[in-house]
Amino acid sequence: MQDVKEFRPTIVAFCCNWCSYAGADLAGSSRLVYPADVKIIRVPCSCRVNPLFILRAFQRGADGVIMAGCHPGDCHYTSGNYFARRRMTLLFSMLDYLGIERERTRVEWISAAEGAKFAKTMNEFVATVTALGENKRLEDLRCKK
Amino acid sequence: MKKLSLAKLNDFFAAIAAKQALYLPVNNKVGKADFTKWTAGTEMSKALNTVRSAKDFFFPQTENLMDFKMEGKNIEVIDSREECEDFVVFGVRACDAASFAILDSVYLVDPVDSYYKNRREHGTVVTMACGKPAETCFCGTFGIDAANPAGDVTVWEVADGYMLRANTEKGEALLAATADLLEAGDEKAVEAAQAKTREIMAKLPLAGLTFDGVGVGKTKELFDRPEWKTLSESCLGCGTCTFVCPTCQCYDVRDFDTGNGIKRFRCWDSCMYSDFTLMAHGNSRNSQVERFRQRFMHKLVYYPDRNNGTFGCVGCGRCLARCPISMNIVKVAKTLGGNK
Amino acid sequence: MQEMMKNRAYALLENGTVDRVLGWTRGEFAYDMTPAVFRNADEVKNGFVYNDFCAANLSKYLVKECRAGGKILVFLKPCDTYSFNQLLAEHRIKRDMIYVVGIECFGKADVEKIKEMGIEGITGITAKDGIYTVSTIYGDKAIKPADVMAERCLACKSKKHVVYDELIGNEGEVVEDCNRFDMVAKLEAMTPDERYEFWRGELSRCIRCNACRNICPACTCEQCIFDNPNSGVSQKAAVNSFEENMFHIIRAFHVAGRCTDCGECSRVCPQNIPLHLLNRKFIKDVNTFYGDYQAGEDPTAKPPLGKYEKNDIEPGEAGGAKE
Amino acid sequence: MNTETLIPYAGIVTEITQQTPDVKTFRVEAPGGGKLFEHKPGQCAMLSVPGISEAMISITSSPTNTEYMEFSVKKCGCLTEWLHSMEVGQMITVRGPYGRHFPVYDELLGKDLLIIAGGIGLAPVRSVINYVRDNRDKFGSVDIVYGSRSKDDLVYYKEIVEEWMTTPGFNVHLTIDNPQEGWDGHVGFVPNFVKELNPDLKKTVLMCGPPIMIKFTLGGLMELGFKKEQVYTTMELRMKCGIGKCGRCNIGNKYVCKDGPVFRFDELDELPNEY
Amino acid sequence: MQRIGVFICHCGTNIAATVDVKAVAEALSHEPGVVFSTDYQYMCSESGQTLMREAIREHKLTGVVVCSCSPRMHEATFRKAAEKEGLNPYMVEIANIREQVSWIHKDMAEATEKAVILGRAAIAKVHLNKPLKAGESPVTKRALVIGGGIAGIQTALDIAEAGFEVDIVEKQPTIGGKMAQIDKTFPTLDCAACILTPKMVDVAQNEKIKIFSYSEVESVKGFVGNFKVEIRKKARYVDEDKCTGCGLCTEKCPQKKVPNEFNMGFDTRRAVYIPFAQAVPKVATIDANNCTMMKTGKCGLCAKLCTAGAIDYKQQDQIVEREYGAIVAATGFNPLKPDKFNELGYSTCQDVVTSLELERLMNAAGPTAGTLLRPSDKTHPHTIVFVQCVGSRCDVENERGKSYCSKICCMYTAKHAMLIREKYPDTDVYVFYIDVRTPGKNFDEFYRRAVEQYGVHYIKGQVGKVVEENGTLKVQASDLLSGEQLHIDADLVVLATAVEPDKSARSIATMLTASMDTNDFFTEAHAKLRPVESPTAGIFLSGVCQGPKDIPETVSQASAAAAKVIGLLAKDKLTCNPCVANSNEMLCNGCSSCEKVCPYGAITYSDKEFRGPNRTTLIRRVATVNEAVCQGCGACTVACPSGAMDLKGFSNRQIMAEVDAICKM
Repeated sequence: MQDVKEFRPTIVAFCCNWCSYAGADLAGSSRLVYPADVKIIRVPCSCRVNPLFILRAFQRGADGVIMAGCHPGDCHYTSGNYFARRRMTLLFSMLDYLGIERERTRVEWISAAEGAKFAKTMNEFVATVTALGENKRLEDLRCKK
Repeated sequence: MKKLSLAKLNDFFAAIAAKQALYLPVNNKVGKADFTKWTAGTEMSKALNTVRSAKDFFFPQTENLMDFKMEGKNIEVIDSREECEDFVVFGVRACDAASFAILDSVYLVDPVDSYYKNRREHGTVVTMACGKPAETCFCGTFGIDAANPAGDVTVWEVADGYMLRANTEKGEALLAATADLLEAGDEKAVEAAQAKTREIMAKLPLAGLTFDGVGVGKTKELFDRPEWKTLSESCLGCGTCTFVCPTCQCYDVRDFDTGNGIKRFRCWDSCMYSDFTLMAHGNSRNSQVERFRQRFMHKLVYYPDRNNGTFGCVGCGRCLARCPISMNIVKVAKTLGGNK
Repeated sequence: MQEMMKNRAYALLENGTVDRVLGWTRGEFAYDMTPAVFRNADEVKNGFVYNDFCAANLSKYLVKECRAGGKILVFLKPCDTYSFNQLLAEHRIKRDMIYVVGIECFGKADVEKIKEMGIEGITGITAKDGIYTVSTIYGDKAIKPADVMAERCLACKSKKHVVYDELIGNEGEVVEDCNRFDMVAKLEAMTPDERYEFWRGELSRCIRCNACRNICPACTCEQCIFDNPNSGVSQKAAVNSFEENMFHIIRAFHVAGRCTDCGECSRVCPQNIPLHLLNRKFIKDVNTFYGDYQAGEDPTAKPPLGKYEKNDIEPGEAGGAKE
Repeated sequence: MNTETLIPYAGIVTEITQQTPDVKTFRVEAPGGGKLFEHKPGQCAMLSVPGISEAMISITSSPTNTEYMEFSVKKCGCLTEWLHSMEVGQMITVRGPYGRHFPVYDELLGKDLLIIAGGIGLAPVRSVINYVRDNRDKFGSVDIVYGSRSKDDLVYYKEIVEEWMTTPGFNVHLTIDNPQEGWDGHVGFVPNFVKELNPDLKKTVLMCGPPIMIKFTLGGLMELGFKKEQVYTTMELRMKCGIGKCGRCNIGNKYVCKDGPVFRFDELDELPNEY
Repeated sequence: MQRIGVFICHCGTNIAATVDVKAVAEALSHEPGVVFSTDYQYMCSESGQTLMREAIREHKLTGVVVCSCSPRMHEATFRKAAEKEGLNPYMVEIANIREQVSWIHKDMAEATEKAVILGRAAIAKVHLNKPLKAGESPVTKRALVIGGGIAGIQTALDIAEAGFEVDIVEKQPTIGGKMAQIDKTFPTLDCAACILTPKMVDVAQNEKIKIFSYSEVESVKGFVGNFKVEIRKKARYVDEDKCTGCGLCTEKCPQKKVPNEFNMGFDTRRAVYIPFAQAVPKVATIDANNCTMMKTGKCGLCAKLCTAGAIDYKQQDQIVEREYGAIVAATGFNPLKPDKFNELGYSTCQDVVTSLELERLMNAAGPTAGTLLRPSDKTHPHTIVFVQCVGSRCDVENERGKSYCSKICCMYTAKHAMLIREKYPDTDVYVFYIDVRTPGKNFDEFYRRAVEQYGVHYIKGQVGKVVEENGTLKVQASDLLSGEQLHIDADLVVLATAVEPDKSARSIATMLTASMDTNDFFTEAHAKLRPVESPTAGIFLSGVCQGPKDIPETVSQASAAAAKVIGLLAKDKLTCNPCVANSNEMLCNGCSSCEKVCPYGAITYSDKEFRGPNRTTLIRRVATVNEAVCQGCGACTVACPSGAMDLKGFSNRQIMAEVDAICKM
């Protein structure tokens, strides 16, 4: 008999290069612990995050997807996160409309100085997604082992 | 000829379903009939026909063909085929039943398609004669009798129940297995039902439609006809006609990388799609008129050429009802056949 | 109406204003009119048909027609003019190659609704004095147009033509009290589980025939990402629930802020999936979050996803799960 | 042994030869050595790298070769690019053989052959050429007219010079489109070259090359007095299943993958003109 | 298939203490395409880099993955090392296993597993990496300054000082701008003209500077380093080259009744005029709207008088095309016209004036020759009320004014009050304010002097109403501190009106594709870190066009902008960021979705001919990305519905490959 393994979610975090990725670096150099379930993908700006990537992550086995960018108004490219915010607002609303758990997706604005916020956000998000359990509603069974 | 009283219909279904999966037309949430697996309480649809044809049972929209395991430089080919379980499809209409013969002529000729064959062997087809054909019906054009469908078992709806006739060994076996629910039936009731159906059929607008102007040996005559352009002008290049068609059998083979290996699957394809003939160095059918022509030439000329004059159409009328822009095989055949 | 339209078509063909006419031609039955291009007065005379079953939105054909050169006359219903404007805004069609004749619309009939009334074996339909007489092989039946009006027309958002060169019939108004978001609101009021069940029940019927995409006047991409093997997301079949969801979410997202709510996607779906409810969700959200916006109303307006406000709502605040 | 035709064999690429800047020849063997399956000259096989794509490629080696099969692949798409980046020792999958072969077992027996090829079009007929070389006594004379854009674009150049040219009864005529330093052979297009050579009308012609070459060479042959019944060609079209079911390669009442790819020109006349 | 080398850095024990580096190297060695995998003490060290270079050489690597610290730390290091070995630097990817793994995870098994996954994602990305080459574009070594106020003047002088050519385009007949109209400057009270006019002369005399006065920018094309600008030289009907500025015509012109805009309409000028004595260029201009000759064809006096023969009634607007490497917007401001503040009586009472008008009334070169006389009856005012924040810090809803603080009003009012009290000690001066804001060197001291030393009555409160009764202005106000209603009989009321960007700024911004905020101030590339640059490359911001500021701030920002321009012009070539967007023309719909979200105006459209099926051709509108302008944010890639737009270095496929590798189950 195999032991029932404790559920550990797979979390993809898209981080903009200028603020949130640097925030993650600061969290790292400040030795602020957050779960290893979070894996970061570096993008130049939050506006680079295509809804396709988010759906793709769920398809491939992610249980939660978080996008982190510069605070509104602080975008390195001036307006990228504003566009990203609109896109994600609509996308998340649509996922919710389709009955897909809203808590599986999140957007957070984290500056390069907010290492603590980065770690806190990731801790919270992992806890939320862990509580939700496995992603069933946007899963692709072909991708499961 | 056996008879099943109306009261025993559910017992009959239950008896079949106890041994194998039973599929029958059931109304879905928008009131259209789909073939659905029977479970206790399932009610059979009264609709004339299902939205999707019965071809799905033998040629499903998608199916996994095989898997590959890739490791370093190595490739392991995994044959993921499994023996299909027995199943029964109940309530197939004459047109769809005739379509199986057309699919067979493609998939069961050498080299045999084992995926198809596997399902075909394990499936028992119970057809049901049509009671009230619709104006889109033109199975008669192809010599198909809506009142006397083929299949392993044929069923007629009569006043107080159903008349059943086994046509094949599989059919005999099915009726034998449910013999305790059946009683002897009288041919007369069937004949009356058939007469009624045929009478309606004769009054419908497409009664008497013939495809004489198209068919065997007409490739050269029809291929360059100018009407193709006008006929295809409004075609969207979608796959609706193809996908609701019981005889369309083209497919695509695709690979899906799951991250843990490759799944090679096949799925329905449509010659109406712009990428159907697209290859690395170009496309042999670049415009919708060519693709449109291909679909209809195939059904009306090429297929008959290869199959003793049998058309690649069974007159189910689904494309007539479903084409988003109301273009269909009847309009095409009439236009091409009409102005000789 | 049909005669007026034909007369204008003759006149405009004859005086050389246009060299083609985009309209509808008769079908096999009384209710399956098909879009067609007419190249001369004779073709119009013999083939042109207009009635309550001419449902197709012709604006998308103009993308193709504009590439064929010459000038084309197109007949557009009020809702079609929104699609037309949107195509203009996106430079997909050329205004100077098109002569738009707006036609007054009283709502289109849906033959499925006639059939759902149990009317079978239809051999003809005539309209007179506000009544349809449906001839069948079982005898004639009289029905009220209102009883068989297409769902999308019952929720019509505008009887106003937002663009035209000339108008046949009367100009209407934007429908202020249009109830088109009722069903969206109803879904929003459900629990996520109920919504999930609802959409699974709908989208699981998808056969990926692409009719919704190919008819959509907002889907005019040179090559759709779902058809492009290099996009990394191409998919041909609704292999499983994920691919069904993915296709429809992305399709809706791609037309978000661009969809004019013409309703063609739902009309043509062979599986009767209410696809417009996805698009309408985005329209409703845009209206709620960013202020009323109707794609196609003003071709110079900036689309909602092409602009922003500094104090836009945060993704986490929008909507929210209803328990 | 696989019985299902859609399920391929995995084979090992044991040798890769750069033929021209964009053509490579791949030698494929079964994992345990030897050929994956037997074939006849002119037949094709479906090559694939799972996850990338599958494509129909003609088998360029002769069936008389008992050790391996060879495929010559021109870089022109996703799969072929992948193949070109491959290294010896990697596996690919192969299924086949598919299609009609050149009639080397009947109609061509004892005949004088004129084999005309352009560019990568030599690949399918190379199988015939080497088959004929290995069964030299069963066939008459063999004339090979082969042309390409430049000297560097001639495939199997070494084999042509060292083996074909030295085979008794073989006459090889090479041509390139434009003059080039280090080339003292014929310069000019294949169709004109064929006319200049004025071949004997008794010969049976096997032809393969780009459509434009086929069109003009056929015209030239007709002018010389050849009949379509004497001329064979092999077509390549988008094929998917290889077994005449998926519908992709359907032209008129033929499925190229099953009824072709080898056709006689009088047969092609029966088909609608869309190949 | 790439040949990938993987290098796991121990970072001493920083990584190796929590990540089993050997296990990671071993696990990653089995990934597709990996032909070499190793671990090393310090990859960033000289010997670590050598190890990498040797591996590239020996194993013919086409791609490199370094699992180490954050790419923000050493990505450049490793890329440079790869480049030295002939590998394209963009074929190197970093997996961050220090900040994201070893430093934050304690469990070795868990950390090792995550390190492997991050390494796998980097490998998956490298498989799809393509060698990228940074493009280069030449730089035209000349700058354009739009606006010839103190901001434009300072910027131009600084740029010219560095040896580069500068053109100033000024729409007025003279440079000088608002500062030329000002009397004294705070907090030093030196005379504005005395400090400004020498600078104007410097401009005129600088060989590197060319002034296009009475001119406007007509169109701007091109991009950073390569702008092509059309300048409209408005017809001034005087040949600039011939006019000596003697001023004879301006004295003799019979049309005397033209309101003098330089003096805020308090006096008149002639139809041919030179705005003020120290104007640069000192050239007359004929005001065609008021010139009798131009209107009726009868007169021609000035032409007769002009000994230089400079008058040319037939002169036409002239379009000059010039090329520039950089453009500086210095379009300045105007005081808000307070005519929406009916209760303050500006439109109805002659003796309610704006602060800028007061400047002219107090200026020695002004209409009253420096004696403060009220406009209505030219008498000396004894009670003066200043009203602060007129049009500033407003509720935007009522559309009367601006939401922002105009920043300079508190100080100039203190200056006015002080000057008046000094010159006319018999005058009572009241200042009604919301807050007095005096951050700035010596500013608060200045204000306190006004209150304490000069006895100006500062009252925190709002003026509710100003009405004229028998030549007296009845001012009704509330004192917020005492809560009393005040009634003051004033002789003069001065409104400290808000500054607002010049009306021409909006159209100029559009031409420059520079973004603006809702108030029409130019947006800076970064509010904190790049305050003098526009997000659009090659466009710089100088002066109030970016936001309200006083003269010293304006000058320092002007110099800062100049420094940025000089930095740009000093380059012979611009190296572009290679990670830029590119549009696949075969897929592009030409729908303009991408253009709308591009903050840099890097996307343009053109009609191009494409081969259609069956030998047809098709003309389609397609997008082109200007690689010199694109900064690589990727906003366009998501806006593009057809997937035609992609980002080099962060392509859709690359990011999806990372997603796949991370989520792989």
